[in-house]
Amino acid sequence: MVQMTYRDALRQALRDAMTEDDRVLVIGEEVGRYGGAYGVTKGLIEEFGPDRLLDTPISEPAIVGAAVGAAMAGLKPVAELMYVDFIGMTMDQLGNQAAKIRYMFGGQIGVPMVLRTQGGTGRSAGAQHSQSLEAYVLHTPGLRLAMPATVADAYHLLRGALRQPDPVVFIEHKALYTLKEEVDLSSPVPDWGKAAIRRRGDDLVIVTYSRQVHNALKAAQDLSERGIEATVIDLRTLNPLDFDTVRTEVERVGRAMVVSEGVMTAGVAAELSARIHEECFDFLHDPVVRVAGEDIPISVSVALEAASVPTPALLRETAERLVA
Amino acid sequence: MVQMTYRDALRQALRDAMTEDDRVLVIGEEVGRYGGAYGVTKGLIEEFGPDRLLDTPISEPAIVGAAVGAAMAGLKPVAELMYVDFIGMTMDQLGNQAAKIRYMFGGQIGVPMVLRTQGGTGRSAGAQHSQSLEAYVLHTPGLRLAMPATVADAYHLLRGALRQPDPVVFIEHKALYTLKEEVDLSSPVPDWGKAAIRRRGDDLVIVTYSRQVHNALKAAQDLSERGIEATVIDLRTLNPLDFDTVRTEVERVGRAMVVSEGVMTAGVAAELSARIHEECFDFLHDPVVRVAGEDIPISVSVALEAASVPTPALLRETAERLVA
Amino acid sequence: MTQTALRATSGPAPRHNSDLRELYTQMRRVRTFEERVGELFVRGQSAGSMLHLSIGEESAAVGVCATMRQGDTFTTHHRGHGIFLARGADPNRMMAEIGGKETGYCHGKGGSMHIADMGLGHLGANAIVGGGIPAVVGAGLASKRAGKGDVSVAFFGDGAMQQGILYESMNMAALWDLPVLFVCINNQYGMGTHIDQATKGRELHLRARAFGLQGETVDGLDVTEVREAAQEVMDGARTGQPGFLAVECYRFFGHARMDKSPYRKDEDEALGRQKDPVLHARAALIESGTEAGDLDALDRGIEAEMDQAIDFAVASGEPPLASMFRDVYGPDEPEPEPVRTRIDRVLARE
Amino acid sequence: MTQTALRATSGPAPRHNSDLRELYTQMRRVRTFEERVGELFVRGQSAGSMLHLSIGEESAAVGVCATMRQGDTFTTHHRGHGIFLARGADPNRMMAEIGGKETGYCHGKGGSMHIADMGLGHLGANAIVGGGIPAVVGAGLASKRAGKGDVSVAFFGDGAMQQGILYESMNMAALWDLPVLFVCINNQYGMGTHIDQATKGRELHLRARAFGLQGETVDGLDVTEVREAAQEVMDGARTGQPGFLAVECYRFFGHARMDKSPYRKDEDEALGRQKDPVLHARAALIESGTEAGDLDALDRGIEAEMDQAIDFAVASGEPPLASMFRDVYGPDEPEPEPVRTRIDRVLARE
Ligand SMILES: Cc1ncc(C[n+]2csc(CCOP(=O)(O)OP(=O)(O)O)c2C)c(N)n1
Ligand SMILES: Cc1ncc(C[n+]2csc(CCOP(=O)(O)OP(=O)(O)O)c2C)c(N)n1
Ligand SMILES: [Mg+2]
Ligand SMILES: [Mg+2]
Repeated sequence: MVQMTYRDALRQALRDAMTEDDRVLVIGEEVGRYGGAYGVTKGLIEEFGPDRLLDTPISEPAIVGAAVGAAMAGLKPVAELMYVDFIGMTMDQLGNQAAKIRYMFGGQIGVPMVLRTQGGTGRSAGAQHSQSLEAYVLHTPGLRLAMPATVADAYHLLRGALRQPDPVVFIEHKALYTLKEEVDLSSPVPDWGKAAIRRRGDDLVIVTYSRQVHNALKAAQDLSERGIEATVIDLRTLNPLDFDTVRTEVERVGRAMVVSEGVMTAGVAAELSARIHEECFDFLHDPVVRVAGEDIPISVSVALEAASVPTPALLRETAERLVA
Repeated sequence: MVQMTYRDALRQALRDAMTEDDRVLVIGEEVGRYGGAYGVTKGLIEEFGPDRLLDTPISEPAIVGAAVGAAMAGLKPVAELMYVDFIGMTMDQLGNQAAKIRYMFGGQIGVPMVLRTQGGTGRSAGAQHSQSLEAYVLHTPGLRLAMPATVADAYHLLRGALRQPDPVVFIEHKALYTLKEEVDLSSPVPDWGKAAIRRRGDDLVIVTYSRQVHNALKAAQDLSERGIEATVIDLRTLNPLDFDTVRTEVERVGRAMVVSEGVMTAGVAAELSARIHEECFDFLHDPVVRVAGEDIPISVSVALEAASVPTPALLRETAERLVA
Repeated sequence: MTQTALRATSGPAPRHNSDLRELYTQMRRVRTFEERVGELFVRGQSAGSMLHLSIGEESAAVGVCATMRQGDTFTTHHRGHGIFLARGADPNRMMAEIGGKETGYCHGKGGSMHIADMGLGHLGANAIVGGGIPAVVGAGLASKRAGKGDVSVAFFGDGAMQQGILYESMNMAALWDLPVLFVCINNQYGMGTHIDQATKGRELHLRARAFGLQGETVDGLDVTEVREAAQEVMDGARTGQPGFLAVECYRFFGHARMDKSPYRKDEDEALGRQKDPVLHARAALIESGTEAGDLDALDRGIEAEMDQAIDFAVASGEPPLASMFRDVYGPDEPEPEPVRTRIDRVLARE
Repeated sequence: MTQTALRATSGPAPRHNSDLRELYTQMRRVRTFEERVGELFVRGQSAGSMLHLSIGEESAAVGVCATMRQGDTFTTHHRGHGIFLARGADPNRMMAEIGGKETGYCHGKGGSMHIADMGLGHLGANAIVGGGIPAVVGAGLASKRAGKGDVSVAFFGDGAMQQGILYESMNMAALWDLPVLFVCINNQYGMGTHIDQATKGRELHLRARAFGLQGETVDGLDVTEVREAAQEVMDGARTGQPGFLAVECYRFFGHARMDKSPYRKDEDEALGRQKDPVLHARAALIESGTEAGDLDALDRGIEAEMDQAIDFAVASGEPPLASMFRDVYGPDEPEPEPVRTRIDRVLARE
């Protein structure tokens, strides 16, 4: 068991993957000498050299496109997009190329690349540096999507992503980099594609992922003090989506709340809500409640930013009312 | 009353808007001399000249970006994206610029532009020319979204889009251009932002938009012959979304099916399904069924393409089973 | 015959007759393939409303591919039949793919605009203008690491000179000294737009040079000249000096099948078509002693080859419906659940 | 004082002393503003972890803005305080915006990276590298139509030279003969990456020329030289010949507040900081007869102005929570429904 931060676990995953397989290379803006805008790749260039950590020009579309070509040519690129907010520049290379190449070409070849990026609020970085855009990815067949909430998952999901035959968008949360937890990196965590039940209770199920797992756990703690026991499911990967775990828990408990930091309309929470209603309808005492980001851009103002996404308090209140 | 095609109605809307307001200009690939890849702007360059119909280089990001700047500078640009499949190249200019400028700048200025494009299957144009990507737009606060199904709406929604203070993504359907209907372009249609009830029945509500309205109406016809009467709601605009009409009908009838040509996961159908379940839960006899595009890319093969999206037959069968 | 391109090495281009004959043969194969492909439509066998013929551009495909060798990789734009053929593709499987048939290169999923063959280093045609360009940067990275001197070539049209991703890619290739070649087949048009209506700086190679690449432009009339110019930039690329080559030619027909090019004058079109690399090579062969009858026989052989390809495509079946869910993800991954299955689960309540 | 830039006309730049003094004043205002802005952090009043100082680049902002006139529009990159100030911005409202306060230019929603003022033609700063560039093409279209000779200027860093959208935009501007100017403030770095590690073709203006623009590079040490070079391309732009100007300078401090530039050597940094346009102008003023004490007084006046701006920002309040839903859409449109309202509706069952 070691104490480790989310950031360090990500770095360790890269380090271990690069050590085991010399086809793995990291490519992105400031990933080398600078060590990554959030410090994830710090020191790796000293260990692995500039041929394995490629500092790129500021050319997001071509970074993703180059990773696609590198993957097709037999390398295992980990491309980095400094902020998920920049994904809009790359959606053609991601959605029309990376996601469709295996299919369009009749299964001849895949694109085993990882696109590491980070999103979310928490640093009052403004409208173009604080978004949660995972829904674009989830809506694009062919792209896998992983969003770690814990330190162990930062490590294991990134290792898992690097074992996939298909492109994985791997979205970290900027507010989690300094999260420190006791972990045993060699000990088993749920497999790639399996959700984790972070807490079990009989009154309602909270389904979420990434930073909102922590908000949900905080809310669950408060709820518990008020006599309400929540199950908290951390989806870990959104594609593949482990709906079996969700179904089992919701059918057992009969009430669910889905939580996402992304804007509510047509977001991940909508998919989860639709799916739970569809498949667990007869078990539901109440409609599934969505708690998600407001349908607005994020402000730079600290106060407005904080109010734009679900807070533990909002989760607690909502859960309380739902169960009442 | 005139017989008119969807294509001609769109052209008429542009013509009328350009005649009324000389700030309106059309900007895009092949919109001038060529008359548009699908012929929508044919002849307009002769009427309005090359300063009002700007043939651009093949530079989608800059086309959208230029439209943003033109709108801020007081023009009313109608930018054209030849296929909605190319929206991935422009999502930064659309989502980070057009959608957020009013907000980020504290309401100083808006971006009254229209991005006309077309999507959907029907011409075996392959994986990169057949998509329905409206969910990306719907998930982006600040962007309005209109998707006409009828000839009258092709006209009126485009006129309406040009009256908006905010950026509107206007998605036509490639399989509808030759649709011919009797219309009176001067007669009132539902206002911008209001859904239309295209058919009324007491057994279930089908909520849809764009080409699937026609599939739904075909299915409803067949259902009627089997004694099942469906209400068909054509949303017309997805943002704003007229949920009041949906709610009223679903609460009246108690059963709903939502239909979208876009891929199912995290798509428009998910949003509609979540919302109906949430807000009409106590009125529902059964869960809302989503019928949507398969979670796969579109093949060029005629047979596979057709099977990748909802057909009238699938709608009918599903409705029958739902009501049974 | 299709192996010639693969065997071509990077030595200087000999200008003797048998060499030109081979280039002519390859160009004629492309020309005939393209002339025949329309028949798929006539016979109601073509999937895809979008079919882009490279007639008039054969020297670009054949001249550049003649400098490529096994191990090299490439991507093409939507008008890529000729390039793929010149690189050694099987016309049968190409024709079948264009017809959306199971026996095609991509089992009927890709079609004309999304054809690929990893065996021949074809990393894929693309229906996104400029979409295939950055992949050669990644493939070039892989080649550079492997150190075998393999080059990755991006083929694209003049239209892609207007896409920003080209410049990002050229910048990366130059920065990293990658074995990469950018080939712009400048057929003067992007759909109905003449290049003069789309770009002001007409010396396209100067753009590449400004990014630090070796940049050249060559007239596409004479295939041997194209090959020579290609050889020069290819030699540079093999040694880590990325290059750019613009081949000036003319798009003989409309943009796609339905386009009758009303936007250009008949006279201009006639003039443009005078720049015919196939006829030019033929004339040169005859001038240097080849019998016309000999070439006629060669041409007829090629016609037979392409007719057979049509027959092959027509005789092939549609892909099975179940294949629809295949190859979205890797072979050991579960297939996406069909919508019907999901509906079944929703409706299967008791 | 802030009106000077607006009054500047497009005549030749007189090199006499009072003129230089004005340029110095503007540069000093920028310098002092940037030196002061950090205090907002110290006082816990700055919203935004991202604050990019333009110290060392004052000649670019002031030299170019001196050639702009009322009616001109512009966009900037994330390092745009200096440009906006040089164009006439009110330091109070700027400082308040950087602090995320209600009294700021954007009511605290935008912050340092998203500041704008339509009154001064500022179409917006941008946190997306290259994101604000194409807007000047559209604004240029509008200007060209209006026919008043107004120019739209895109300011950006050397990093944006790596973004494809710049080349798309330059191509359009050239093609359409737009009154547009592209100004690259080359401070040698994009975050921790030196330009030599990001680009091979270092003569950036050659790229612009290859697209058909008038392209120049000028050293940023001497603000009058910058202004002269800017005047030349600006004159071209006013008459429909789009231009490009690279201003060579040095980023004195880290990329953003927390960056201590460990990726560059202290010696190099010291060397780079010798290229100080403010000190250079000051020395020139003194050399040509201005008393140092006179300039000291001027500087102190500016310090007072900026201190007051800090006080203004600190004294200003946060935007009210309800403003969160404002201005997502036009003023007559309904505001987006808060998540809480939606939850209320879901839970309000009986
Ligand atoms: C990103 C994108 N924009 C637009 C199109 C529509 N389109 C298809 S081909 C074409 C013209 C391309 O011209 P060029 O690159 O010169 O190739 P050519 O057709 O002349 O071979 C256009 C605009 C597209 N497929 N992709
Ligand atoms: C599209 C995009 N990519 C990356 C970033 C992260 N980023 C912010 S500033 C910057 C460096 C920009 O360098 P330059 O354009 O030279 O401007 P400077 O900071 O030197 O003024 C980077 C990479 C961003 N904001 N936007
Ligand atoms: Mg062309
Ligand atoms: Mg810089």
